[in-house]
Amino acid sequence: MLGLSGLAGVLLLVEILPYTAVVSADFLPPTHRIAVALGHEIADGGFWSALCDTLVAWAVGLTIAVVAGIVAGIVIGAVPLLRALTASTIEFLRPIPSVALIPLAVLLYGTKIESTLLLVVYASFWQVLIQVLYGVQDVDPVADETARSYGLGAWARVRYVLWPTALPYVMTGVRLAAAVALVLAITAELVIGAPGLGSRIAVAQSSNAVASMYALIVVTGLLGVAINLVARAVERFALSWHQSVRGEVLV
Amino acid sequence: MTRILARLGLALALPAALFAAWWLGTAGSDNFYVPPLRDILIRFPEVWTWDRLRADVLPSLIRLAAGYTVAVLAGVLLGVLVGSGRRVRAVLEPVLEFFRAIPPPVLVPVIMLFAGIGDTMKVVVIAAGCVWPILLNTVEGVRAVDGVLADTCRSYGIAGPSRLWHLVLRSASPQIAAGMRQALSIGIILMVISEMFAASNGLGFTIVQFQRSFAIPDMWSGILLLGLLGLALSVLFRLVESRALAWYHGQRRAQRGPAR
Amino acid sequence: GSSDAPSTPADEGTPTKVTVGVIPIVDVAPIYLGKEKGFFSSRGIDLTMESGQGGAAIVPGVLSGQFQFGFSNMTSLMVAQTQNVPIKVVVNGVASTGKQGADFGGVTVKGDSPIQSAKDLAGKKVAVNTLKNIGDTTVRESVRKAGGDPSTISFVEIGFPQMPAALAAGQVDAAWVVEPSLSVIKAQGGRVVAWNYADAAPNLTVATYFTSNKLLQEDPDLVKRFAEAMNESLAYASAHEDEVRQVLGTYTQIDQKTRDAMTLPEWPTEINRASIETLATLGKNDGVFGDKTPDLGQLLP
Amino acid sequence: MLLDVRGLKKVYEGRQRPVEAVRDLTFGLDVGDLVCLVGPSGCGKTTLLRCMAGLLTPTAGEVRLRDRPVTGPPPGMAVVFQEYGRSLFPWMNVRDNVALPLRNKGVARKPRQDLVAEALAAVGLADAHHAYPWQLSGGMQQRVAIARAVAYQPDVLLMDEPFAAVDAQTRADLEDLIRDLWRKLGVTILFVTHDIDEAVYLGQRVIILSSSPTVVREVLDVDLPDQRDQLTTRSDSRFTELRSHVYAQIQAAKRESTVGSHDAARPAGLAKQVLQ
Amino acid sequence: MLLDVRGLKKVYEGRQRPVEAVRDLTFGLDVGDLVCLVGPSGCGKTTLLRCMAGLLTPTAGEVRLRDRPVTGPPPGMAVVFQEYGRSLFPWMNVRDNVALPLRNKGVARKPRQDLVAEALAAVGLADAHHAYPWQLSGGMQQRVAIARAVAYQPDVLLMDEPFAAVDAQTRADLEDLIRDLWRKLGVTILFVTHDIDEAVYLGQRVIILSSSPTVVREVLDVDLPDQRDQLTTRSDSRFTELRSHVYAQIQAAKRESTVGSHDAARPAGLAKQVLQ
Ligand SMILES: Nc1ncnc2c1ncn2[C@@H]1O[C@H](COP(=O)(O)OP(=O)(O)OP(=O)(O)O)[C@@H](O)[C@H]1O
Ligand SMILES: Nc1ncnc2c1ncn2[C@@H]1O[C@H](COP(=O)(O)OP(=O)(O)OP(=O)(O)O)[C@@H](O)[C@H]1O
Ligand SMILES: O=[N+]([O-])[O-]
Ligand SMILES: [Mg+2]
Ligand SMILES: [Mg+2]
Repeated sequence: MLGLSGLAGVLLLVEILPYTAVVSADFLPPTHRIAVALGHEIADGGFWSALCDTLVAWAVGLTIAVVAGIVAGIVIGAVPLLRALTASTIEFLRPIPSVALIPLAVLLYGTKIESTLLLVVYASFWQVLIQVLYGVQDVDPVADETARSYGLGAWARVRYVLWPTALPYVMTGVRLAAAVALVLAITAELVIGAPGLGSRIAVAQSSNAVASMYALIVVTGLLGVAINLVARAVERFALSWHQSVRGEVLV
Repeated sequence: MTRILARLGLALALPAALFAAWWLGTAGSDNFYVPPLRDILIRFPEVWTWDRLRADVLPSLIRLAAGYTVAVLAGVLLGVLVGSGRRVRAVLEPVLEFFRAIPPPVLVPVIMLFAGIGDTMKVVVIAAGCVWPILLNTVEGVRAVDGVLADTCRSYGIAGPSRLWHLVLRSASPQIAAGMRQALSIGIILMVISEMFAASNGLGFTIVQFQRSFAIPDMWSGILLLGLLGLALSVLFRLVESRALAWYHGQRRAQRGPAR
Repeated sequence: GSSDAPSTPADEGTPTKVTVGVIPIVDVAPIYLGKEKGFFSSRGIDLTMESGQGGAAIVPGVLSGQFQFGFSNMTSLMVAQTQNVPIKVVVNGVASTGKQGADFGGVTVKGDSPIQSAKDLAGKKVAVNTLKNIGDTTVRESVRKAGGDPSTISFVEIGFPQMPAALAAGQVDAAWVVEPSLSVIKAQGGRVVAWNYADAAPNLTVATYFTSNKLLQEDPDLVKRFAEAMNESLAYASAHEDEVRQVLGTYTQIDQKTRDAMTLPEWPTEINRASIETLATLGKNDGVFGDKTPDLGQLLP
Repeated sequence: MLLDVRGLKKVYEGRQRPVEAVRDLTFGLDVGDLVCLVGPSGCGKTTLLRCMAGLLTPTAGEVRLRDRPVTGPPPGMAVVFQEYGRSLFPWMNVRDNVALPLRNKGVARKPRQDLVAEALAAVGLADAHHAYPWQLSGGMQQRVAIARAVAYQPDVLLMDEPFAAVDAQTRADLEDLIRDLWRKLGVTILFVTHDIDEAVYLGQRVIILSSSPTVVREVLDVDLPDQRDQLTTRSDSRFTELRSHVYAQIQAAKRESTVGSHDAARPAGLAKQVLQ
Repeated sequence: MLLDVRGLKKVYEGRQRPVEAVRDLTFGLDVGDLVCLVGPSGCGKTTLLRCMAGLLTPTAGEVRLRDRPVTGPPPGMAVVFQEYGRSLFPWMNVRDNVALPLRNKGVARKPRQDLVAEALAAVGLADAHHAYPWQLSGGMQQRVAIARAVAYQPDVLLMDEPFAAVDAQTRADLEDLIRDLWRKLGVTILFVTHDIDEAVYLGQRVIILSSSPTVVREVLDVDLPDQRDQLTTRSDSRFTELRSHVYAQIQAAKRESTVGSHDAARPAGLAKQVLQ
């Protein structure tokens, strides 16, 4: 409920801004006009299929990235040799923007969903990987030693010590990756023209349909809010033992 | 001495192997967009001359530094705010999540409305993208402050800025560092993206120009440079981090058993 | 060739699937209209349009065979040619009306701007959608012809959709725009101070459809059928302005009012070779092709 | 009455069933009191201390300090936590850990340095100034936490099993340090311990708590002379009497609560199982 | 000889000067030994234990188990850590914490459940199965760690001040539990404690360490009958003799190392400072 008040504040601001000298209503329409445009979008079947396309690309890409990122992160993080071996490569590949890979993606897959997926996976994989690497490093030595002294093998230590410790980091990584995946899904559609919300935004932009464009931006933002709600709910369940969640009850 | 050499060897082994694979894999390539690595490496020194570096890479780096700094300050500040109270988080989080989900290419035109088309816009774009991992990690780090330590501070009347500095920030610092590390690479990415709009110089601008003018080996040499830049910045970052978080790494190392 | 008698589909019954990479703007209205009218299906072509944002997405798509054909402006195609990209122009795309005062693109300023003519653009900040491309070379030509010094202009890159806002906010002194942004600026009280396409050459061929050399060799018949269908579409579009304004509503979100008010480009079936040569010279002088010269014999059909 | 605990009740609301840690506690501390608190493990001593320190809100009842209800940590009160390891800042060396509360209190540089040095010397850590907490043994960490509380010069000092991790000799030294401090400075001290000898040796009074759900089982006045000494006091026959009394009380407290729970099942059962 | 410590030396290499925690330790444990280890706080007991558990590599010397050098944690050995709070997994409830090593060892479901239940009952936590470690008092946490070690049925059991946080009565019960286990199962036990009475009551032998730099000061045979009992054994005059001897040794050990360091400066100095 409180959360809505924050968003309501933004809506109010956008409603008022166009009436001030800061920005013209031609370029940032007031909230009510965006709402009308949003209404038109919602009534349009094309919008829903675009939304579907985007969500499919997002979900598939995110799943691949998260699974790959967690597995790679734990393997690399738990084996010091691997860590030393891959560190420089990771740092080299990480800052290469997905957008620079667009010609490559189009070359391989054209405007098919695979193009979008390539970009989505590439960008969000690193978010998860880096977080997992930091999480693995955060294992409490006393806890780890306890496990080792009780003869827990590598796999059991990953399962019972490393994974729970890294979980808060992983959750942050997934939340970062979820947003980046959405960003890249839409960007890819926007630039490559694969069907989805992104290409719809592109059309609205090049048609100077300003209110529609903002309506679509609002949809993207709301998707982000929804994704975060889900992530928080998962976290409350999975991390109920963690200081960050249990601390909440006391404060 | 031998230890340093061994570490260097380890650091270089995989890149060397990958470059070898790239070299062999593309040696006979006639694909226009995937030129032989040989061609790319030949172009590299021709493209990235000192003049080019000064005219295009330096301005990019300055914008990156500015945007990153803003992001760190804003991310930590907001993160502490959002992380320290359930109420504040409830109000601010949806708003932040809303803006986080908007792709930079869509956001840039909106930012241009307010920040113009100059360097300010690019710095804002970089900051607006980098801030998220810092923010999220700070929030989580702040939430995870040890309860006993927090009680210790309370009972000794350590509050306000003193508590913020001595307890909250220090205890969250390993996680903040994780966020800053993430943000560094994202910053480079956004440096490129921001220069796709209303730019007339910069590394990203140059790479996009190469792409548009079908100078594909040149474009690849630019991507290579981006990677090298990321590598250099991360080495720098690690140096700083290992000093700032000496206590943390010391603690971990001190209690670790024999190398596994 | 373009005005031969219609040839029959190679295979009766099984239409060839053809994907064309286009930019969803006014310029490509004929292909949408032609598809609607069945000009492609009657030649055994099952046509799909994919919309990308400019050359970064379309050229690699055509080269890799993901798209059979693509739509691009001539300067970009000439740049590609100088870099030995294996592509070839197939059929005309869109052309300037060549009319001062009634073209689909021009250099605009704010209503109260001191800039009155192309000559005044010298020393000013002018927005174009892409640097080192058709926009800045033709704007320079306008200024040159009006007696100004084009070398003093500083061009900045801003997307067409953002230009009205940038101009209104004074972020740039002038903006070269095409429809529908042109109509938006006019509606806000902006003025056009130069008609750069018309200034550059009479009836300038702005953009064309192209294909890869590979496809041209492997399936020349398909290329021929596509060109024929395209030409029929171009001709139909030129003759049916109302239907063009109508079809715009199907693949863009340009509102009805703007659609009715805006100036449409020309869609001749002939490629104006002379105008392209002019464009090549302009580009060469402005260093768009580096130290190379486009070989139009290689590029044009 | 300096500190007044009235009808204190604390129930932890968990995900599962709520846990009633403390049922009903009423007692008071006068200015300059040195009271020891003993009770079975898990009976709520730490809970009580946290309520008194204003770190935990009681479910019912209240804590009053100088006749004002305690709602947050009051100034001039220092706490030594049972979890000493977690109460030191791992990012500060020993000296800074001890100095931080003083700096925060506004003590000037020079006296602060002296206080820190004195306090560390008093707990036998004169040469550990520059070590980080994680470079210290458990007992050393605990002594750093004690030094921090001592250097803070509090009016009220709450200590939760502060000597649990130190050896017998150090423990004796620290006990004497606490009594010295108390006698010379008139600090009011509440001291939780499991060591019955320690409780009797240190305290003016010993409060014995029952098993959970916790109430005050007995408040015992320690009628030993104020001038105490490890050798003579501990061999005093009154001392032995008192400690036997406390021991019996705790045993009784435990027995009451665990009718047939573990004591019956314990060794034989486990050994049987383990032998299979 | 089951466990053999030979010329063990451990130097912690810090950023600052290196710390020589243990200088030269040599002693052995036979199968079925119950040895107690006492020594001043910070003398290196925990360090020694970690080396014996294969968790720390010695700087010099070696630890051998059944004549094979220990390089990593050997199977069949259980350790109760001094930092009990951090050695429990906060993401598992009490039952799972105790069950995990058993599950890992491949103990089937039913006997595992029984073992866990028995062990928890034995330490008096029969009704805390579903609580998380952070919902328990310090003493309860420590008992969970003990239950985990006991349920594991190890051949060798290393315990680092395992009863530091529990009350006197529980402590006595746990002491008897350990002796029971030892006598019935023949587990080899090394037990670190600060409580001298406890060391004498529990051990067959007591190893007394010197202050840092640490060497073995004395190995004392406890010639009390094997059948011990809290009441009779502790009132035995031989018991009193032995404990006095150990106490004197530790005092001497401490005195030697701290010539003029803190003992001289201590109470008067601090009180003076504090009084200003
Ligand atoms: N955060 C919590 N959530 C739920 N129950 C708790 C919590 N903290 C303590 N308890 C319960 O409250 C009771 C009292 O705990 P407390 O720590 O006060 O005991 P204690 O007397 O200090 O014991 P010890 O001597 O072992 O330290 C215990 O049964 C414990 O399980
Ligand atoms: N990680 C470390 N880095 C540097 N020095 C250390 C480290 N761990 C322990 N020490 C030092 O080694 C010495 C022995 O420590 P250890 O923990 O073994 O003592 P202990 O006998 O267990 O003491 P206690 O009875 O207080 O637990 C101490 O002086 C301590 O400061
Ligand atoms: O990789 N990205 O372009 O975010
Ligand atoms: Mg307690
Ligand atoms: Mg120890």
